[in-house]
Amino acid sequence: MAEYNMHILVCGGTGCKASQSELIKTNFKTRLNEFGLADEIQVILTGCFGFCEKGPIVKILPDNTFYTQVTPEDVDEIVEEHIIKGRKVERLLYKDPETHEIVGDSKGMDFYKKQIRIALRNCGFINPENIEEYIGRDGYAALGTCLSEKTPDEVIRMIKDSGLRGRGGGGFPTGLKWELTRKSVSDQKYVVCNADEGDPGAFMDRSILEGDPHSVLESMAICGYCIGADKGLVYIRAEYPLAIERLKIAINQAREYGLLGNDILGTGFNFDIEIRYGAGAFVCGEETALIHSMEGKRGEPGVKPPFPAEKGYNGKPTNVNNVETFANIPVIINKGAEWFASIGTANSKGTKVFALAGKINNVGLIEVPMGITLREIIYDIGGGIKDGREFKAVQTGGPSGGCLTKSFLDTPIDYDNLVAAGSMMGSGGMIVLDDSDCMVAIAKFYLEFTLDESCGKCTPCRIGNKRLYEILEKITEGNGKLEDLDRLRMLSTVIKDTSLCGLGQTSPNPVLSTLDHFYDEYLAHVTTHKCLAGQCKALVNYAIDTDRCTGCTLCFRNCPVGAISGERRAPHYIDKSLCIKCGVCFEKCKFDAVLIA
Amino acid sequence: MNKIKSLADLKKLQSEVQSKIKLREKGDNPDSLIQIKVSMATCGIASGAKETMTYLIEELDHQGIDAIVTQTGCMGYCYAEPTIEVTIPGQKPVVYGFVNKTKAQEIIEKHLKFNEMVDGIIPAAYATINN
Amino acid sequence: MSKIKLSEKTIGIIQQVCSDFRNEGSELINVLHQVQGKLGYLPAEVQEVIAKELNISVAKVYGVVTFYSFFTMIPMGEHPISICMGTACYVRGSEQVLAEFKRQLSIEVGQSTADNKFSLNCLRCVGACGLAPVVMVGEKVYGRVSPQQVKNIIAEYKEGGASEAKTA
Amino acid sequence: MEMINLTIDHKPVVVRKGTTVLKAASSIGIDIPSLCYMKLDDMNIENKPGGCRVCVVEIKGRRNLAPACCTEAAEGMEVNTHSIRVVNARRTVVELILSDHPADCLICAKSGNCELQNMATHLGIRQIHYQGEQSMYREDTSPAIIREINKCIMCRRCETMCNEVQTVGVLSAVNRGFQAVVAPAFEMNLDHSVCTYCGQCVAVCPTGALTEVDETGAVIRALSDPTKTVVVQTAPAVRAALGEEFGMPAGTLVTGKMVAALRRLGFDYVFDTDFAADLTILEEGTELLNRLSAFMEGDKNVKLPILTSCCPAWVKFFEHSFPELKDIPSTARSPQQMFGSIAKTYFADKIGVKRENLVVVSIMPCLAKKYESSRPEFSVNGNPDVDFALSTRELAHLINLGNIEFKTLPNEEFDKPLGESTGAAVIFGTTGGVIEAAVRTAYEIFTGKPLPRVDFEELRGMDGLRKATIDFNGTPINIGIAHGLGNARKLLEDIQAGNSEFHAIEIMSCPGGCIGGGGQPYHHGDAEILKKRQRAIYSEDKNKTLRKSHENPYITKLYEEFLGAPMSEKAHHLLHTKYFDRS
Repeated sequence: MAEYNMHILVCGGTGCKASQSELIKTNFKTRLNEFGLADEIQVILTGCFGFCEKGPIVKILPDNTFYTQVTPEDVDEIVEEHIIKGRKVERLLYKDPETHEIVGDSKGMDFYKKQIRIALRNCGFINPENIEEYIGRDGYAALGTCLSEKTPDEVIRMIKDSGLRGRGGGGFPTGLKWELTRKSVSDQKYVVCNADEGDPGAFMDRSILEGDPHSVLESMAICGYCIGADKGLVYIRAEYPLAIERLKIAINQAREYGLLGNDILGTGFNFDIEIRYGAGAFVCGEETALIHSMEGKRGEPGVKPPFPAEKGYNGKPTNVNNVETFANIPVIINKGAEWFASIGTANSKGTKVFALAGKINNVGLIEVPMGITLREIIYDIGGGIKDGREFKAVQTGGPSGGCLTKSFLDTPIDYDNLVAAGSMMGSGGMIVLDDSDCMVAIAKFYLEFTLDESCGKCTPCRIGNKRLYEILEKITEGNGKLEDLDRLRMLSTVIKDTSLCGLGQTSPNPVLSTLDHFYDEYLAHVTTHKCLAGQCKALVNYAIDTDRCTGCTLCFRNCPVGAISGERRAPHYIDKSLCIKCGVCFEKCKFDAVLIA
Repeated sequence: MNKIKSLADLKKLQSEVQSKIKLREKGDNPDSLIQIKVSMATCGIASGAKETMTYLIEELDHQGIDAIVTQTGCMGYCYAEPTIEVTIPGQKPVVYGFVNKTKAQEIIEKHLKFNEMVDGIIPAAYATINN
Repeated sequence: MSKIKLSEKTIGIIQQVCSDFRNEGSELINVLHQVQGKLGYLPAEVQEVIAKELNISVAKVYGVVTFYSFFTMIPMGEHPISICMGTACYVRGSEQVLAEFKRQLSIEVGQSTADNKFSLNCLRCVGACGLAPVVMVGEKVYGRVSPQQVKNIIAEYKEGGASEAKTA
Repeated sequence: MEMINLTIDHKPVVVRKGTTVLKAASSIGIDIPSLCYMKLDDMNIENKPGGCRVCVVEIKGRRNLAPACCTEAAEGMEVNTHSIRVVNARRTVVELILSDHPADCLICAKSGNCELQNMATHLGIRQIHYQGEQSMYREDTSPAIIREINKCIMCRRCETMCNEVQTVGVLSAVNRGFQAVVAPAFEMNLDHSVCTYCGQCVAVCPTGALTEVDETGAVIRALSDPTKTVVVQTAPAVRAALGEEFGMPAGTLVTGKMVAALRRLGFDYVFDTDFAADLTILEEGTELLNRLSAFMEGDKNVKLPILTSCCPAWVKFFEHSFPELKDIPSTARSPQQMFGSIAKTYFADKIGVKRENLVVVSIMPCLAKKYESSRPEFSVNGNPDVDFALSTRELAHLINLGNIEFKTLPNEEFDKPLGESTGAAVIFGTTGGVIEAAVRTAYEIFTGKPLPRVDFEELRGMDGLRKATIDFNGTPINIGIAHGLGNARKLLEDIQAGNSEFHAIEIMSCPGGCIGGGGQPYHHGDAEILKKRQRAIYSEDKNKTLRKSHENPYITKLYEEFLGAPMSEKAHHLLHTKYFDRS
């Protein structure tokens, strides 16, 4: 069969799939068939392109056309215009939000300009369900090199030299972890891939597994070779059906090609991988809890030491790394430790994948070099704050992290700077907040999450976080007192100091960090009983400015409880006894006539 | 599929399958490669543009020249179909008319390999296609 | 707790799943996943059979079932509604969407409507943050949902609705 | 053995590698408060979840405080156990626990014995700064144990006992986060579960979350009812532990004072379960010999080994978990039930009191005895053979209620005829004792010769699983001993698999046997206490003139006057039982 002249890449990430990207692919195939072009043009469902804000994404190569927000109905036009007649469909091309210029080529988009894609190198580029495409992109070459040309110690040396640190949150040096597990003496060892991504608003690992599952499998095998393990386990959230499916396909293909199993590449090295499922417990991202869960138990963390490197799964030495960490390994082997170490800052090498979300124009998955500033991420890549509002803070590290304010916009992002700024790298969630977000409510939101996800094993996390939450609740309901702010800080400190695992030890971070940076907001809540952002419903009242109200009836028609009354073309009124403070009138009013008091 | 039995086998397979995604690799770095656009409107197709395009793709591949061959719409030179536009990185695009297989071969041999212009250039005001 | 009697067939299904996992206690979570996948939920009687098959205590099974939020002991409604409560959705207003669903259906999170047509749950990030706030009804994803749309979404399913055709 | 040097509160300490900071500190007299941690030394019982966080200490170079109970001492470690940071954290943690704990100490069954209460006192907590929602759970009352799990502090000790030690598996941590608690599956009632009522969960619970059903009120009512004749029996292990409740050192034998106290409480007859233990030996010993000789003669219907059946928790355990083995245990009732049966027939006749006017109270180291006495097969027309089974702790309460100065009481003797016993009966109270008592009698009956020695050291000890071969004059008899149901399970699984080499096996549910029973004074995790009780039991045996059950003259008289012979039809009717499949 002739080589294809043209490739149509349709994003098959979860976000785009939710917007019917699979149907888009089917429509393309049908139309191309009708035109007799099925042999010339290949249609592929790829992993995530990262530009989720404008999904579903369709990319056409070789002319590198980047279509956004494509619907299944748009396919006809793309085929007839672009494919047949060679004319790009302009209305589907990306328009720069600032200059309003059309950018047809993804290379020219600000969103991609500052990114360096290592862990995401194959996402949105290859068909994740086809091992040959992975092999074509140097896939399994790193494994081959390690097995045939390097000793385990040499490989570990390389990983250490590269400066790679764990991407799951802690930032422990990966090479050192491997070395520790290698040194443990045992008849059986395990490699575990932690794919229990649970941060609300983070989907880095899922995208890698969906877009490039083989890179994880290859690295796990390399790790197995280094530490002396012949068995690997991927612990993945059951809520990730697509990633699970792709992983299964990848494992089967790798076995079929002899890249997993016995005597890999004729070197006598055996390695195979099984999948274990999480069942909805955030705490299982903690490695000892993860191991308990894999053993069929409640996912409660254990006391460390002993570390999994000494006593892990089934009591055997176990090396646990997260998905993104693994995805970096083959590139380090192929391109060299020095190359990798040349990217990033002094103590944080390489790149980091972030899930950019919240009040930002370009929601999506990005991979940037360590040392990039928040400003570059938010304004250059992220396209600025949504609806032209004012930037307030960025929350990194999810429920374990903290908020970075304006003053940190030019701080280079790496592990140490984030910790110094009172937050942490975390697994890579990055939530942008604007001036309409109440920081007390944000702290409460994260704490509610922790409360829900606490395993309940240790006192400070089980009861302490509950009490912390109750104080915040009191404050957001307008019943807080000044001394509650001290109480928050004191309790937070003890919870951090005494909790058993990382979940509890970091759970007060969102509280402490907002207390540090937004103390005035807390003060306003407890002294004047005001929520400056207008988020805390109990502290907010809606009213209509009769001077501004034009009587357009828009608010009246949208009020879900019928609390608004008034004649057409005459000022409207809100009945406070009926108002549920949903804020719809405020959002809908085109004349800024609805006031928050 | 037979199992891959050695690193050499893996490398062999890699070079085999690489061609399948080469087009994407090239498309991802368009600025550094020779680009050829083939006008593929109705008149172009009627005049054999499709054959020309297939020939270009196969021949370039055969000779191992890295170039991106894409189709484009009507360039407005209906009298001279098939027409192609050749862009060498860093240079201005050049448009050729009446490109059949022979002409195409000549363009590859001279223009692409040695940067020598070939007869048949359309010296038009329509210097580029995208405008 | 009202006792339900399991049919021979159901017991057979559970036993089959257990034996697929070599009746090993360490495979409990895998077994629970499979059984819930087949039966929809994990009532006490089902857990008892699993405990027996895997030779572990019922208390342990129950301890695991109640630990993981994915496992449920109550049957879900015909159209399970899940509201994403991930941060991205939260800051884009999922709380108001949830409140509206609660109001429209007159149920709380974790409950089903009296006619068992709908059940309401929260989930943590489906990863479609670009579409925030996100609501899932069954397998279908609704993006950029506003409280005003809630009524229409429910209506789609109310009268045996035109739901199937639109499922992605 | 590698040694580790560290400093604790600036004092140098040298400990063995593997020692925890908690233990290292206590070795130099520094007491680090701890709550969830519990270790019974040499008994292989340890609860170390590291969950309560009360024992946190500051270790130089570590970012967070570390739990002393599960942090191993390391070379050069510098530990600070009472810095301001530590004390503040510790107090806050305890305040947090208290903020989710009912404040009904005044009427709590555990008041005075509560480790949480003691901790609050120790830390001088006068105010709970954190108030909020408290977790609410249903209360559950069973025949023996009350679960009031609003008081659960998630120390997990009961879970460890129920699962790892006893392998019964009724209790597990359930739910998560603030709702997490230890409970049976589906939070069902204990009496719907496979609970054996061994009471080990109660024995280790630091708070009032798990307590025994208190029957002292009912006993007081019976005592004050002039129409009732109230008889009391006391189990062997009680006398070795009761003194602890009155501040006497562990291992003090208080047999005589106990009898005196019971008399002062108004019991009409103070008898001894030991009498029934001697009776048990004759029945069970005879059964063993019958089975043994039939087996040796090649009777295929006879099953060996024979298993002891005195322990009601063990009986319930095999009825649930090994119902297919229910033909193997001896059919002999437990001493408590034999006593009740004899008291309400033979003795009631003797004193001319109608069965329904005779109340039998037993004092037991055990909570399962409460359950056992309520089993329907042990009652006649709804009148139970044993009316009330009080724990050692309940008796102590009664004595306190009666304003009896226990320590200064004179030593008094049991009443006759059901108060006479031999040393063989006394050792029923410890692991290995029942089988040793059986051997003493069986040997003499089997061989027809007097024992060359009475003490069988090879059957004694604290190891969870023990075995010995006793030479019955040329016939080797293999004996197995297990205490703790987890150990029993191992022996039962061997029997199931057909790999058992034993002729007879003694099983007691509680670690240490009855001396470690669920109704005994709380040991608070000190295994030394159990060992001292055991020594007390053996010394009582040693001091008895009669040390073999068949030498008890009142037993001989009972057979002559009433039962006929061991295993007679009447004996079968009154002293034996059958078992049920409860799986």
